[in-house]
Amino acid sequence: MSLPDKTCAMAEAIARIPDGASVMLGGFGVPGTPFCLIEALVEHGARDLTIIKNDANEAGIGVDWLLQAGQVRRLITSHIGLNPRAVAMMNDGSLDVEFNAQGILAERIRAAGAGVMGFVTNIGMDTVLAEGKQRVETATGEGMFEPALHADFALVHADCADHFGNLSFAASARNFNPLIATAARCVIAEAERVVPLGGIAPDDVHTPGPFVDHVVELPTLPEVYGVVQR
Amino acid sequence: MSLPDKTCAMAEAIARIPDGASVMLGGFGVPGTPFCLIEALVEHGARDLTIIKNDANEAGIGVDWLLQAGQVRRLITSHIGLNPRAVAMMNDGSLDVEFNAQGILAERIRAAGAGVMGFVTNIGMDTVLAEGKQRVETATGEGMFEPALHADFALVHADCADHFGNLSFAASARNFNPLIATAARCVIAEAERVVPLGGIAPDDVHTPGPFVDHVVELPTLPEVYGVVQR
Amino acid sequence: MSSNARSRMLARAAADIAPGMCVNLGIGLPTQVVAHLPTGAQVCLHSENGISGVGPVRPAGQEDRNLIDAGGSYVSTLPGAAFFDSALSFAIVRSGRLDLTLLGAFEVAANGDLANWIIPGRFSPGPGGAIELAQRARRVGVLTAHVDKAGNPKIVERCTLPLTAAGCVNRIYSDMAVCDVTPDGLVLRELAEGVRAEDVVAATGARLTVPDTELPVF
Amino acid sequence: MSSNARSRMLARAAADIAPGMCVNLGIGLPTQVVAHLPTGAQVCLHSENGISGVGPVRPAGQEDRNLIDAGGSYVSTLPGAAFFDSALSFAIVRSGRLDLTLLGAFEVAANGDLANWIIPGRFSPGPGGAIELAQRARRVGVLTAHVDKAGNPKIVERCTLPLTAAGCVNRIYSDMAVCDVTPDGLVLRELAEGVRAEDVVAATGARLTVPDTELPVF
Repeated sequence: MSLPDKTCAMAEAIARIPDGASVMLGGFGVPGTPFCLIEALVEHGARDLTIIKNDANEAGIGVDWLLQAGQVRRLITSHIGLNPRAVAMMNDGSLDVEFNAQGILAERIRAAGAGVMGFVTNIGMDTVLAEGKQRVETATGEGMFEPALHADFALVHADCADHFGNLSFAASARNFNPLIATAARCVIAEAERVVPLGGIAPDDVHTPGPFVDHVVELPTLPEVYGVVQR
Repeated sequence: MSLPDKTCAMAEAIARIPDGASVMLGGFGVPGTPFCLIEALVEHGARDLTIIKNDANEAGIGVDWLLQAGQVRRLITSHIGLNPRAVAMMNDGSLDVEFNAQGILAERIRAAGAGVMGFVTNIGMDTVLAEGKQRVETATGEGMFEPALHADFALVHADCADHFGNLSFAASARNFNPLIATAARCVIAEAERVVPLGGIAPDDVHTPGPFVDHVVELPTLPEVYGVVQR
Repeated sequence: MSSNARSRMLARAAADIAPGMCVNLGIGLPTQVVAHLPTGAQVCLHSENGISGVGPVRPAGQEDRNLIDAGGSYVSTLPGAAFFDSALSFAIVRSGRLDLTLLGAFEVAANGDLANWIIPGRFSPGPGGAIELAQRARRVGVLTAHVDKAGNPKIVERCTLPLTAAGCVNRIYSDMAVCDVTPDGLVLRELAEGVRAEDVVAATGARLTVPDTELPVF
Repeated sequence: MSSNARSRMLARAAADIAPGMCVNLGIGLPTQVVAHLPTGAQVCLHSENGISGVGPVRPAGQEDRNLIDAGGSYVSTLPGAAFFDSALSFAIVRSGRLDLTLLGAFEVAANGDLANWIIPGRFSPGPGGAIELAQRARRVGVLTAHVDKAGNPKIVERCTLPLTAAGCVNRIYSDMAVCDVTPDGLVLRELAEGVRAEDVVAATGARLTVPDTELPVF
């Protein structure tokens, strides 16, 4: 027995994404954002996308490329304060933005990956985000049903991947990446390093290979992955 | 700044467990079962306990010590087939056993650790386990509400711990340990090795220190932790 | 079941494990399918106690005390294996990342219902991972003797025992035959060597469609 | 707010961080509390993007491109730090493992209501982690200028802006005073140097109880 090889060319993997698809993106700010996969998605040109990501990056990078190219119809997120274009598009109605409390966004994505329908919580019950949510009465009080958040595709940035799709992440670049890697029908991971099978110790794997469909090795890392100069 | 030291003597940590407490135990079979903490709990003698553990171990080890000592009133579990005493006590009514599908048990414990009230799933909807469970109608179909499963204490077996309570687990000894470590009011971890702060690389921590209250270093490992000879 | 018949049944089930699959093999007969996979088979075995990339059982003396599969066997791991907690392990199961599971059965019904975890009053060790495997693997195969030790059919019109999951079974591998659960009921697909279609029909407690064509033999 | 008043407010908030605590410092003023902790303080700083054991911000040129806190600062980590995903990070928050969070405010009310994430029509960047921090940390402190730039009270009887969480605030640290939210309403606890109780009462948009005793000065 041996484990299957899932390495793949980037353009080939991204070409699977059709118009109208929902696409989850890893990253919290710069760390963990799959910039090269996003760039490939801009080149590929799929439109009418629903993007699911913690934030909208900053002006001129990442999600902003997709917004600028007019490929995004809807953004499910927790914070877009650092991207003026996203805020402006939300305000002028050209972008449909759904806000979630950050941990609720994480938990809804994880719920999809865990194969449950959703969860019940009272987080945000006192806020405008509670409007329209289904109430559930439980033995420990009233909560709101938060439905699992699935996607058609997840674009993941990993520090290291092996050929089977086991992934590990570096420092705070982990963030939403292991969660989205469980929650999409098709999971595409870009990795700064691709190592042979066994190159990641089994105890140190952050995302197990069974969740991952395609592994793409990154070329020399473009500058956008570097330290942000403010 | 530096991180607090949580190392503690075993008897002192276990002495906190009162009669009537609910106690989660790690382990799937032998690997990951906190045998020394369980032994200390037998010596301590707290009674009328609710034990939450994937399985009841085998005759003569682990959970069986607590059953034999008459300390357990209720067992919340997924499989007890390898412990004839547990089966006999269930059948004669001296032990109240609640069965959960294994992944639902894991998920209910995790839900407690995640600070949500519970989750909705259709797992087991066709089975006798569905009886009496609250139904929830969702946009993706009907499910059952599975309430978060909390405990007063969690007894965890780790391969390695640092003084702050960061934990790592070995191979399949991980199983329920990282989950129960999030779900109890007081988390006591025994570790085969206790290392100084920084002894576990931040990327390789399986259970972050903020979840853990007490760290206990194990003496030379008793034979019960070894390979089971059948 | 003769050891020869068992061996052919196991080999037949192994033949349905396609390259690239992620598979969970239930305790008992299903675990033995491993031995019948071709050398170098590209397959990822999952064990619900938290392993992907399970390898063969280790010989005595070479066990790792921390490394068992869900059946308690001291297994090895393949290069590229991963360990994870029980919540993530069942995330793999419930979110549909298992291409196939092979399970044992007390009873399996013509509508795909499976009963394999409780015999009321006699055997109730708890469900373990069976319910989620049966309900959520993309494909569920059952390995079972065609009749029980008393000669009674294990493949029935309706299960009498409490279910593990309803309508979950796709294919049944027995010592006599391969049968598929279809919208039109059970269909005989293949015959074990030396077994005739009418033998299978007689040993089956449910209506079994026998196609008009010649059936492959395994 | 003078830089001196800000500095004393930050130091006062820092003094409430007890040894052994696990603390989340919100973006803005709260993050600056770190500089006022005593050397060797035994405290675990949590950042909601997946870090426990956050250390001081790194100097330019020594940043790790993969290591920022939730506010985007390139931070260091203490020995014993851990990295984890966003779900586990908020598990720490929601399950009550944070002893304290310090947050900023647009408005904070006498009943402990906090508004700090949206000004309808003017500012709506999204809630980020604020709702869960405010709702679930065991203790919530607010750091805020006592009045806004136009001189209007930020501490009010009832919030006019949409809430982050209701009844969540325990203590308010301002450039003028420390006030506690109690079942009997707001109570003045301490005064900033050179500030009189009547100044605080006048600058507060809610009923403020002034104890009969001499108040500590910070």
